[in-house]
Amino acid sequence: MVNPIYIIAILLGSAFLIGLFQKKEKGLAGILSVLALAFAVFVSVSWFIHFTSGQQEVLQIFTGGARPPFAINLQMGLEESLFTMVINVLGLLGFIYLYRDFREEGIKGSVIFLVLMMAMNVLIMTRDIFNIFVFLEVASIATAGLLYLKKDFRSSAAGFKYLIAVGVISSFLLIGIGFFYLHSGTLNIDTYLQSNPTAVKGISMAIFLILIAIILELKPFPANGWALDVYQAAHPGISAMISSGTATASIYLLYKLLPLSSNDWTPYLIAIGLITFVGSNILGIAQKNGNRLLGYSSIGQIGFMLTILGLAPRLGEHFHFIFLSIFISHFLAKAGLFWISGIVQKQNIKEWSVLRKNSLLLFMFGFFILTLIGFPPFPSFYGKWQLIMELAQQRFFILIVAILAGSFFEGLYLFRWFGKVMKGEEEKENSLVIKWEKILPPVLFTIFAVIASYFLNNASEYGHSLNLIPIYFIILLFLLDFLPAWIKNSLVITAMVIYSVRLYPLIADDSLRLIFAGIFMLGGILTLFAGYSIKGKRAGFFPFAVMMYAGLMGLIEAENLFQFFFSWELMTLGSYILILRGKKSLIHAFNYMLFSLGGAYLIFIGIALSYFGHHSMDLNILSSSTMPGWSYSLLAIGFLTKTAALGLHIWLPGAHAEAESDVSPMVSGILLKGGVFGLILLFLLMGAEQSEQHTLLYVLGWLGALTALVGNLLAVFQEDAKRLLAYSSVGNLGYILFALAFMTNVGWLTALTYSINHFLFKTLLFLAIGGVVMRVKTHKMYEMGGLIKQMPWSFIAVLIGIITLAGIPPLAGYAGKWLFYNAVITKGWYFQGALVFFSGTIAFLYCFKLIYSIFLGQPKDKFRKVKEVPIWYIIPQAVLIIGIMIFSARPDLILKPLGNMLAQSNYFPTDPLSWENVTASTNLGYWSGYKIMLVIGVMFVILLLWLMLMSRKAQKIKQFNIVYAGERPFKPETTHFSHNMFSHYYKALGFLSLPLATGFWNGVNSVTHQVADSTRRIYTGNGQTYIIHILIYILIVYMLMF
Amino acid sequence: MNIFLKILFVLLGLFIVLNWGLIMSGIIRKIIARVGMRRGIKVYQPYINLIKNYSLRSQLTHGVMFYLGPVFRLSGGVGIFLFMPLIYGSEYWSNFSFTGDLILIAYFMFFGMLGMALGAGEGGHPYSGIGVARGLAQFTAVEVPFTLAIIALAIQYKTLSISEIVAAQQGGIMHWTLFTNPLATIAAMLSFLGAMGHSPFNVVMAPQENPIGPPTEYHGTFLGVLQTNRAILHVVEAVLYMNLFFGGAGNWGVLILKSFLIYFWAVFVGMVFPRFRVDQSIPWLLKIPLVSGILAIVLLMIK
Amino acid sequence: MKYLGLEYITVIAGFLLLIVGLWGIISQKNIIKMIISFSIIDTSIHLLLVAIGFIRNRTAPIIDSSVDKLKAADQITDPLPQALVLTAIVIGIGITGLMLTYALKLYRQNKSLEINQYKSLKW
Amino acid sequence: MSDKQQNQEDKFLAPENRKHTVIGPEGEEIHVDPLNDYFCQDLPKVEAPYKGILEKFLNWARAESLWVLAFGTGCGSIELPPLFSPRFDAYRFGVAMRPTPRQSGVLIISGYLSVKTLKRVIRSYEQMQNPKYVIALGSCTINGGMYWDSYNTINRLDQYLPVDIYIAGYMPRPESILSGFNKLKERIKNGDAEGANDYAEKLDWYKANQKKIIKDWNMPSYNW
Amino acid sequence: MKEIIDHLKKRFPVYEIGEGPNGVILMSVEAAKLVPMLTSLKTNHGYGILVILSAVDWLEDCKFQLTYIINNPDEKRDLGIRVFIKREDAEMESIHSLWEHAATFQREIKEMFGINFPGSPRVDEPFLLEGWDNLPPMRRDFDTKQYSEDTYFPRPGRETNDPAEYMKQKLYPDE
Repeated sequence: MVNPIYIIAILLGSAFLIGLFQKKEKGLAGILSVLALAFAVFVSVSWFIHFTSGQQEVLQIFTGGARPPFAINLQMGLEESLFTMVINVLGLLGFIYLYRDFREEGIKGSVIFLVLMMAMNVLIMTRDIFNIFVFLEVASIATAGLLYLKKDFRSSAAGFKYLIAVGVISSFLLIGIGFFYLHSGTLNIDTYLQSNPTAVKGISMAIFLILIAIILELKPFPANGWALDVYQAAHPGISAMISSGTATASIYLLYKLLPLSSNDWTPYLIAIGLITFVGSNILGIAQKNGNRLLGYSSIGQIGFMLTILGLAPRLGEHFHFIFLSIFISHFLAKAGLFWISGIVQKQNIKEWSVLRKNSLLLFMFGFFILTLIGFPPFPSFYGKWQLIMELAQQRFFILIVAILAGSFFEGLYLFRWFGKVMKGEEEKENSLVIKWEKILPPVLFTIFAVIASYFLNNASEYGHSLNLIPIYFIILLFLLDFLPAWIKNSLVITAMVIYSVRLYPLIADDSLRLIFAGIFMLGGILTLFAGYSIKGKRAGFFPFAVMMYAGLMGLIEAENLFQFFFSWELMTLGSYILILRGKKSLIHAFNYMLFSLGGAYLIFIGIALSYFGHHSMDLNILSSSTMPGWSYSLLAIGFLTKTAALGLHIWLPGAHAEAESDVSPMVSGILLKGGVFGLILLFLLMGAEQSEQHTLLYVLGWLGALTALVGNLLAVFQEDAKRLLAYSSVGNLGYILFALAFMTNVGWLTALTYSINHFLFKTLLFLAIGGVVMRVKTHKMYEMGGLIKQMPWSFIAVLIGIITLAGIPPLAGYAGKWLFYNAVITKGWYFQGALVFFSGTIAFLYCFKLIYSIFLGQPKDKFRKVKEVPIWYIIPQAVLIIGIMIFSARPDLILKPLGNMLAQSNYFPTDPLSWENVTASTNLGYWSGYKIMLVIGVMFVILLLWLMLMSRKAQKIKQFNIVYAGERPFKPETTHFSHNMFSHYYKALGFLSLPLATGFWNGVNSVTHQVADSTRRIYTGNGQTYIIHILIYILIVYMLMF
Repeated sequence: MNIFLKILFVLLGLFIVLNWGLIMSGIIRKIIARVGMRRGIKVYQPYINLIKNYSLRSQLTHGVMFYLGPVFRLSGGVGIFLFMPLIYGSEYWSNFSFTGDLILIAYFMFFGMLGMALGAGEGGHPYSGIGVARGLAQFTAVEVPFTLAIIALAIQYKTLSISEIVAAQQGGIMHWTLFTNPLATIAAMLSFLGAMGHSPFNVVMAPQENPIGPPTEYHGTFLGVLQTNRAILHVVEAVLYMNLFFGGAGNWGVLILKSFLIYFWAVFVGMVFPRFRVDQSIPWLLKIPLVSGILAIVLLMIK
Repeated sequence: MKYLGLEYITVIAGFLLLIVGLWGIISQKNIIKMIISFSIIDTSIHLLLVAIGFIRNRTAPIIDSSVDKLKAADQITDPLPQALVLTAIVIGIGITGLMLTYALKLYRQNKSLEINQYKSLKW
Repeated sequence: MSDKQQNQEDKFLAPENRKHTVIGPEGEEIHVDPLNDYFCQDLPKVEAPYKGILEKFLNWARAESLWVLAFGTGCGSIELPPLFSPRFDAYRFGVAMRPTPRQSGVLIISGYLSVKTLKRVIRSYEQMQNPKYVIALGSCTINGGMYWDSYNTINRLDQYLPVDIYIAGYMPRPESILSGFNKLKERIKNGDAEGANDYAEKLDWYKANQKKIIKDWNMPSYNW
Repeated sequence: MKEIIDHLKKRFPVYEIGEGPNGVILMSVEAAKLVPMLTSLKTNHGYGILVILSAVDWLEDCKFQLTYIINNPDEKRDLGIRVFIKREDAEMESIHSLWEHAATFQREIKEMFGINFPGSPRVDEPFLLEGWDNLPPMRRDFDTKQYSEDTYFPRPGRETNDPAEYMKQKLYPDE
């Protein structure tokens, strides 16, 4: 093994050597630097391999030929090798990234860079306190020197502020070191620790100064204005070094120095970290500048790591895993993002949409953003999960809330950024100049992150239980993205069929899961069929579609809460990107993500609360939660964000309406059932009929009823066809929630019937309307009209869809209504029930508006030649119609086994529904779908034949041959009665549809932004203010501590 | 029972109901005329109108759905008839009520409405759309008190089967829902006003300002079908209310008398009150009828 | 304590200077004055460090003819703080130099030495 | 159609009825000829009556159920509402008002007809279904009445529509109108009131007369 | 009143000043000066209302007369201003910029007399007549009786009497 001292020697040596070079030898200088850095990487990697392959013995390096008290010693252990390795890899890649910029500057850059790298290596390895001071200063000088190279006066100002601030901080460090020496007589950490630290008096002040100085180097909120300016001003390549490199060194330094203190720093570290995490993430919300935003995020992440450091004693054996996963995510993602920022060279995040020009860069950008936020299967997800669960086990619920709040705010601004990159306004004139050395480092870091994910997944406590096949398939799809869409579509459909076949035996005897699996898989396959109509590559669609379906299937398959949450997040992520693909869906996808994120974190907390006191992650720990009220409520609210209950519904209409034609049915007909499945799972585990959560269920019941009312009422007043359907989904999900809250056999049967029906008709309607919208290229219903002649198939599909939706016999919707009445009366929730039935009748209004405005009335000139929707839309529609017909004629085929399942299992033992052939009956009433269908069918045919006989000679006339008081219609646009069709209804009941929820969330939004915007004004930009912040910070921590 | 015999009785019942519907509307028109000190139409005038409409020589059609609209409408009317038990205790006159209960009828009413709305919609006339929009809007409010009344009945009789509800009301006039549950009856009978579409709830048709509402474009045979349906539907709806609130009927005579009186209630109110706009009728229906429906349920819950 | 020892004077002076320096760095708007204040802080810390290593009645830790090499450990003051001071001075000079370079660059770019003028990066 | 006539039609063609091109959703050009695309171009056919007793029965039914289109063309329309008042009570004769021509069988021309009104009257008449009847009130419809020399009021209605019954008077009282209804019933029962078939048969003649004075017809020949 | 007339006399070439029924002051002015005069009357003298704009066909003089009656609501006084324009290709400056509703009057006059008002809104659209392609019917050289006879199929055998003569004969046959 090469002695690690050579890292320092080589780096420093080459720096000096290069210093001797002339300017024109800069090429040579570059090669020499790369070689030196590569050597450093080699040494640290070899040591890391050495230690990971079982070696435990720590290498002590003695310089100056003397033992520690008399000379400085370095140490190389597992931790040191790991950290030097990541820093050296970062250094090597960072240098390659900066290579061209350095060449322009001559040799200076390389020299300073090598010195910086050397300083960071020493900081990690050294065991001498004064050495720490020296090399911290060296690192600062090198950083300032690198800043100096940029010819921008803002960068110079930032550099000066940085120097002043770091100077003051290091002064305190030096004073601390001085007094440390005065009291302990040594400067060596190990020596001090081996002596009896507690016996030494007066030393606590010295250690306080040392530690607070190191903490200040880590830029705690709010004493961090100087650092933010640096992040913003510096060359992104250098910012990457500061954010990932220097911060890594500093945090390891803190880790190393913490044992010095006899005081318990943990609460202070936790507090400092959390304040930094939450505070700087809140301030990030108001940021528009990309680099500065990354700075805020960086600081937030470091704060998070500080918290974890503070929690180290409590986390025990899990500490290393948690810390590592968070650290590695931050390290890779932040460096990668800064590097991408350097390629983009845009300040305002709005202008980042230029990234879309390069799909690789776009992919990496998304990858890093998601890594930062901690979505599965990215590394930090595992760490966060572990951390929250450990905290829950130790009842640190406040901490959980704070951490998740911080993560939420971080997710907020990162997703907004992501959205703007994906869908923001196109930059015309700018094109991306991409050089190989700029793109190589982020690519490598992406690969590292994938590898890290793999290892962390294996290392995590529950990771091995995950089913990773879909993930591999997603990765495969990413690699195959260059293929034409139809090949990929076939591939995905085949895969889903195979997966369904594989899955079937596993859940065959669980009707509940079987039904939802059927909805997810069958629905998925059907909606994917529509995708055949799209030509070209459809880049980036299929991986995320599969991701969504994988998530949904994961929910079904989940055996423990970790799998469940993993799948939940996967589904959210996939669907978010699918929604984001729509043309105008930027803000809607963002809203969706915010609510989903918030909901997911509530679920997270709920799971954590339930986990308390248990030792396994089994699903059924929910049934024995120690604080059932809290955990069930949180879980329910979390699921309700996905099912868009009243108050949490505002994301849904836009998201569903603006998504692509074949994505709308996916997210509406299918995805929403994910939330329903969550609720069902929760309610099942809550303990069925013996449930003691009466209040919760009662509230949920009312919530469901009100959601149904408001959703349907709002749908009535829509002019946008897809938005109308989306609001209708809100209403229908309200029914389902209401029926679920009954917690009775019939209630659940109702809910399941509704789920099946909603899947059938809403997928059908969204496919049909989506096809129409695709053809006519507008969402506005009043712009369409009279399309029945051009699109008879779509008309039939919509007709069947709305008859089912409205619950008119003989189609399947009536099954739901009938069960509903029985359930309501059995349960005794009469008024809620009446409200729900009222909303059911309101559904007629929008059903009529939908079919009338689009297919009937006056055809418009523009659409005289539109064609019927593609066959690929009609096939799934036909299948769904057949499904509806079968379910209508023989509801017993599905409802009977379901009822039996609900009755025979322990869920709901009383089964009031009995079947006699095809007739269902309860104590209250009876109903025979088959016979009704027969009677109505026969009657209808007879009457039709009769009328046809009577008016067989009828003259066919055209659109303007209508009675018009002796006049003729002016033009189709003014003759089509559609816009604001229900204005009279608005006059009567419009007060129920006031946008209170939107107003509330807008208020929350503006308050948050106001807080963020006014708080960030503490960073006045004046260097002296920053110094004052630092001094006050020290003072406050001191006063709190002593 | 033999299915053919059943069908025979169903057709016979349909015939009786259709004729009674036509005659009833003639009688009602006659009464209205006499109240207005007029001689009024001939009692058999509805028959003449029907014959005339069926015998028009030319017909127009706007398209398939225009054609299907009246079929849907008539299917709706006949369907409700088919699912309705007519005479209490008679297996012959209970039609196909074994296929479904009260809820089936309540929801099957929409079948005809929807078909009519679509047929009128294909006519392409804006007034049709306006009429349908008004009609549907008003109907949502009509349904609320009716739903509450149904729930009240279901609580009271612990069944949703119409036959059983009728059975529970046998044994004297004081057993009628009218007296055992007056509040529910009030709610239902007030919503009946809205369902019948007489003044003050006739803005849907609005014969003066929107020529005749949804059926603006319908004529000849189509109109004949609609009139046939109307004759059947008025009787059948009255029979529904009769079964639910007025003790049902033990024979055809009682059925005819009761259905006439119930239908006359709507006509009577219509004679006295002027027309509501939709935005007035909805709040009205959501005041007294709604409150009495809620009170009916509350009282039952307290018991 | 009969009289104030040199080390105490040094320590007190050091702290006073530290406060003066911090005050200067906060209150002076001129960049050069801020750099001077920083130097004062630097100096104050050097003073403190030297004071820490001072042991009364001993000589400087320079091994020359005036010190018995064998008893050096008992005659000289603690050499380590002094070594630290030397290093710190070097680093301090480095930083001060860099600061002055920055000041020069800022002045060249913006013709101003007021720290208030450099607030374009904020919030 | 001669060139001159063609030119004249073009001159009075309403802007919204001119041929125009719109851009469809896929960017394709769609040529719209409103008269052809919005309106049915077919002409009415003569609908032969049934024979014998059936036709007699149907005619009786038609005669006993006269649905009048509520369309007042001139000052005579003020005489129509009293018809349905208790004093005259036209309902007892099976007469009723309908607001839509589709459902009405009788068109009452109640007074003078300016060219502008005539256009609407013809359109409404054509929208009624066979069989249909026209009753004309007052001297204005017979020979122009006091407007006999006006530049924009027609003189003889029967040149433009097949009139079944003229009721003289200026204006006729409700009693005379009732009597007119009875006369119409007689005509119908006798099978003489075949105005609709007459109109279909002699459509060219009627149309020529109509188009002579109504120059901006702006519709296909027959308004279904 | 006199002041206004004096004032107008000073500024505009008015002539034929006289008094009409109900105390309306009538005066004539050259067509070219009409609009400035109306503007002045409207802005300076409070004649804010255009009561009517009508035309007379002086066939014999080959002239059209346009009469603008304007009203001063404060003084409750009307002022009538006559303008004579030549009959061939008759054209007059539009005053719709002073009074928006003048456009309607002008549209009517355009249709009935054929006097053009360039720039007046919708002046070419039919006002009362649809599809009229003959002489403007209110021109005196348009023979309405002849037109009616040519166009509207007069019923043969119709007798036309002078109402005064006829009634006299019928009621007082002796005299």
